[in-house]
Amino acid sequence: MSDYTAKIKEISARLLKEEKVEMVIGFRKGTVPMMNEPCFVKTPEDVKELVWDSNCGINLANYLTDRKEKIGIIAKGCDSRNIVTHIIENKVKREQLLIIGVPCKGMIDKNKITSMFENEINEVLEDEENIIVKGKVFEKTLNKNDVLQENCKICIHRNPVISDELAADLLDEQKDIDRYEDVRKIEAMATEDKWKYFEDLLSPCIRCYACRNACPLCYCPTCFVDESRPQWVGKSLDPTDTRTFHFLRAYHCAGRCTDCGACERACPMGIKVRMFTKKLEKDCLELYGWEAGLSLDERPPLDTYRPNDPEDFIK
Amino acid sequence: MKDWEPRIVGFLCNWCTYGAADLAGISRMQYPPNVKAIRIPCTGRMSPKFILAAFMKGADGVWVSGCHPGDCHYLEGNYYARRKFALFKNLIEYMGIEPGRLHFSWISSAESTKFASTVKEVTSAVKALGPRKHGIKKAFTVNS
Amino acid sequence: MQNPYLPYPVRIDEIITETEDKNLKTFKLVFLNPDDEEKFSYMPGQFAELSVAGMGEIPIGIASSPTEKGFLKFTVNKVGLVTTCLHSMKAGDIIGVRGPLGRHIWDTLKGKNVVIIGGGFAFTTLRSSIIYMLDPLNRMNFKEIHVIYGARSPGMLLYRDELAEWETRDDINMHITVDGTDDPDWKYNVGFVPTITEQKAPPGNSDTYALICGPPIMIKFTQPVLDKLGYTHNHIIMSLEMRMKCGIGICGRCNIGKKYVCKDGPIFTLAELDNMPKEY
Amino acid sequence: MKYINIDKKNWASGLENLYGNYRLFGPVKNNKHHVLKELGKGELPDLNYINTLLSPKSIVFPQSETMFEYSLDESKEDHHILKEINKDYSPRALIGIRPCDAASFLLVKRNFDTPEYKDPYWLSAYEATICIGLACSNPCSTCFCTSAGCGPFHEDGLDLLLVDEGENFIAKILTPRGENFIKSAGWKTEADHMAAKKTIKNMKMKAEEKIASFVSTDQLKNKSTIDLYGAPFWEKIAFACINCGTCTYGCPTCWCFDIQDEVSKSSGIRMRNWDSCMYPLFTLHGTGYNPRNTKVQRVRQRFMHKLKYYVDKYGDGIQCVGCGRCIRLCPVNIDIRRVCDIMNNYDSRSRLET
Repeated sequence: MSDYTAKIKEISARLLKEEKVEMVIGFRKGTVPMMNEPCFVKTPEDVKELVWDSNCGINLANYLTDRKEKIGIIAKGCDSRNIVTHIIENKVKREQLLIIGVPCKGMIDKNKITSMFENEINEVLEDEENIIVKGKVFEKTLNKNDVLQENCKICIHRNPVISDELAADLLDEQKDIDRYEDVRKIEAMATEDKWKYFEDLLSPCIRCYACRNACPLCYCPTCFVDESRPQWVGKSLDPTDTRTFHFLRAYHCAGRCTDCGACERACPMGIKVRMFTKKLEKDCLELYGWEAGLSLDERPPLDTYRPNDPEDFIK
Repeated sequence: MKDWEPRIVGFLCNWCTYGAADLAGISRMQYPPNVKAIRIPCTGRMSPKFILAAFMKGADGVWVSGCHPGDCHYLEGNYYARRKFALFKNLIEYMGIEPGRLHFSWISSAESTKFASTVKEVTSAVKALGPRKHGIKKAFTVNS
Repeated sequence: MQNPYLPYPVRIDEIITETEDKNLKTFKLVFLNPDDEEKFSYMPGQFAELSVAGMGEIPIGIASSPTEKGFLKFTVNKVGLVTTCLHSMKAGDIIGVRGPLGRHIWDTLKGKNVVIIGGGFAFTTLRSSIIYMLDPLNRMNFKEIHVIYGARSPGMLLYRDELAEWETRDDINMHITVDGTDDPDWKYNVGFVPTITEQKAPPGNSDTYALICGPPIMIKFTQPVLDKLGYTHNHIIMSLEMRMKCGIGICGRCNIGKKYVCKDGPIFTLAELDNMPKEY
Repeated sequence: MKYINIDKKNWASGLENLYGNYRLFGPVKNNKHHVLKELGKGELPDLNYINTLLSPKSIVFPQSETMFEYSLDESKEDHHILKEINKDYSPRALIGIRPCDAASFLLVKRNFDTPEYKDPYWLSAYEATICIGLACSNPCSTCFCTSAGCGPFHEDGLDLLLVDEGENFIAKILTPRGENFIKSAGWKTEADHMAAKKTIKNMKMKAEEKIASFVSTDQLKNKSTIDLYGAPFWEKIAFACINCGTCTYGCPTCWCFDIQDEVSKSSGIRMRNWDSCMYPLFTLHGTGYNPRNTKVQRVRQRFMHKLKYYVDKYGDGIQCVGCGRCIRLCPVNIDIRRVCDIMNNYDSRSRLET
């Protein structure tokens, strides 16, 4: 990963020095294991802050919303797809951006690794294939592929779909991936079991909105949960309200979600919130042949139609 | 439970199904009284929030009806709506609402017979499912 | 333990539509339990939470004066959920009142000249103050009283009958103004509040306090005028607005620096505000 | 000060004795994390834990809490009149609460218990609660309690301090309520006073030595509020923030709440729910104006409140006990330790940037 970091620094410094951008948005080293902090740098001297490793799971497209500067942005595959979506939805202009693409080998799942150990993890190192986890009294090497975030394991767009510079050579995309095994499992359940599944899934939710806010798609000036006239969703921990929130959050992402996993990564309670968005993603693919964020020239599925769209559910 | 009658919220497009309801009434057609009609300007105006709000407030079923594809007063509102409905219906059923609770139809203002028969069909489908077991919002109370 | 969140039940006795746009109504409220009136002992400048069951609460300045017995008055602008609901209510309906809330500064004003500067619908607590000072039992506690009050148009002035009555008195100097009017019979000032203040307000001195209540834009342009007239910042008293919920300094949202507007305010001297972050 | 030896063999039977006299709350592992929950009969707290994922504040200050109820049915005599409701304020015991969390109640009490107004819900719940602390022998790397006016063996706010000696706990009785608790459990074996004191002292020292992170707070009270507020570092600190409420909801010392009415059919309640200064709606005026309209303003409010406004208001340190939850939970790794140091070291003259 150090070669990635070096290249990112080199490109960022050059862009800043040549004044092609006013800022570069990237990651800096976190203060706790398996965390990096999104940050900006504005001078070539500051690029030394920038890092790249397997802890850059936050989707940086989230930080572009409505910005007006010329920006250099580090983008892995999913980030780049959300940048495309941002451009399509007029939240940023292509001309503002110099996209530093990072072919991505996947981000590691902090929750999963943490739960593998009884004791606190003090340091996590990595090389090409391995993750080395160190605590006060233990050290263990894990195969990186075994501890990737769920969405990274099934990612089929690791390479940036749009970029101006590349921080590394393009990777071979993963082939023959079954992206929707878990969704199908739920689809096959009886209605009552489905209800129960989501009830259990959501029971730890504290309504902190980290899933919503970590998502680059969620930028409505007033979110429906904040509307008061009428108030669609109550503010308490009522399970009906919580479920409605998650339903609508996901539905708002229909045809736009790139399965970047930022929502799930952000959840402090470890809820698999992707179980909602993935269903929509699957349906958009099956019904409309659509994958979000791959092209600047196509409208997202809910912003267009075909006269012969499927309608066998309509009387 | 034998006497139980479902309450169904019907969101009806002003330019077609709502007219069909009128025509059905004028023509003295018989159909079940379970649908509470809410007039909407176009199925394209339907927000997912309307359907969820109806379910949260205790509707046993929801029915959305608009103009046939190609007949939209605003030319293409129902085309957009059709995609939204497809995803919506799939998602809500995926999350554990019974398939027979949410219905969609295209009924032109001339199709009073289809209106009456659809009301019957929707009502009997919802009735067959019985009252809702989950997801009706009550005022939240915690006494800890 | 007395529950400071529990409103006193009151009945709406009368609703008066104040302005031509019908967005401001005055609610005259009577306590359901006469004892509650005594517990609700207030001074001009304080506010209360009006509580509508099923809707919520809103903080509103008290427009009546403690010298007016038997009722409370609140003038409410139609803005959000609760106020819209209030506007649709009728005499006889039951609501709640919680308070009085916030501090007042009448100890400071005793024996002083008082210059009241108000704009738009923020005149409500200023009405309370005027009624209070003009009360025969209180008038001798104050020297000169000046009132500069402006609204967009004559029809947008609050309490028009009372304004007319005060105009005829000689123990208060009224300077009513409107931004503009095509009414040929308008016999008062035309011009923005800052301009009229510059023309009519007495110069500042250690015996004179200015009380300002109005929209931010009015305050912004009136403040330099007062500086010019020689008012020191601890003689300029302002009332702030904030989103509030509890009204008693607990729920945490209405702070400016370490002060809570609901409990430590809503009245602050400009000198105090100068030492607080400009976050209001 | 009395010390009791609790043989772990007698732990379960003691809790059994307590059940019924107290509502017992304790940490329980819930597939991934430790959460605080009410223990059923025979259910044991899992004291082999670092700390609960969220703070125990919800025991005293539930995330959603009903305040009043009323009827909107005009045929009823008291329609539209808010009524107080009966709540269960019978004694409850927080078993195994960490000293930092117990100390947090004292910081928060200043907000809910003021000379002018007393919050009846918080105070009744707090008064009903006794805190059975579990000393931290293995603090984690994000703990900075010792520099936040607290510590792994800190006693303020506790009724009883349990120190885990392996086979047994030493229980240090700190209040009469703690003594009653011990009695009620039937743990009687008094520990040798001097020996217990010495053991605890040694263990405390060892635990404190393990604390690896610190904040500096000494200069905060001397800084000008206006200077800190206007400091240039906020943009950088706030950049990563996504404005979720995780830090505030996880924090034991965050107390802000919202008041809401909810109605179903003709009956309604007024309730309060946790709120967060991270949300734009927190300060949005009815007119649409928002004094804290930007993310930077909201992030600044959170840190200024904890590290400056609170310091100035009460003159007794920061509004933080160093539990480290916000650091562990933040999705984007905003670290209060860094922010605190930046604030503490800020010199408005040199405009020292970080």
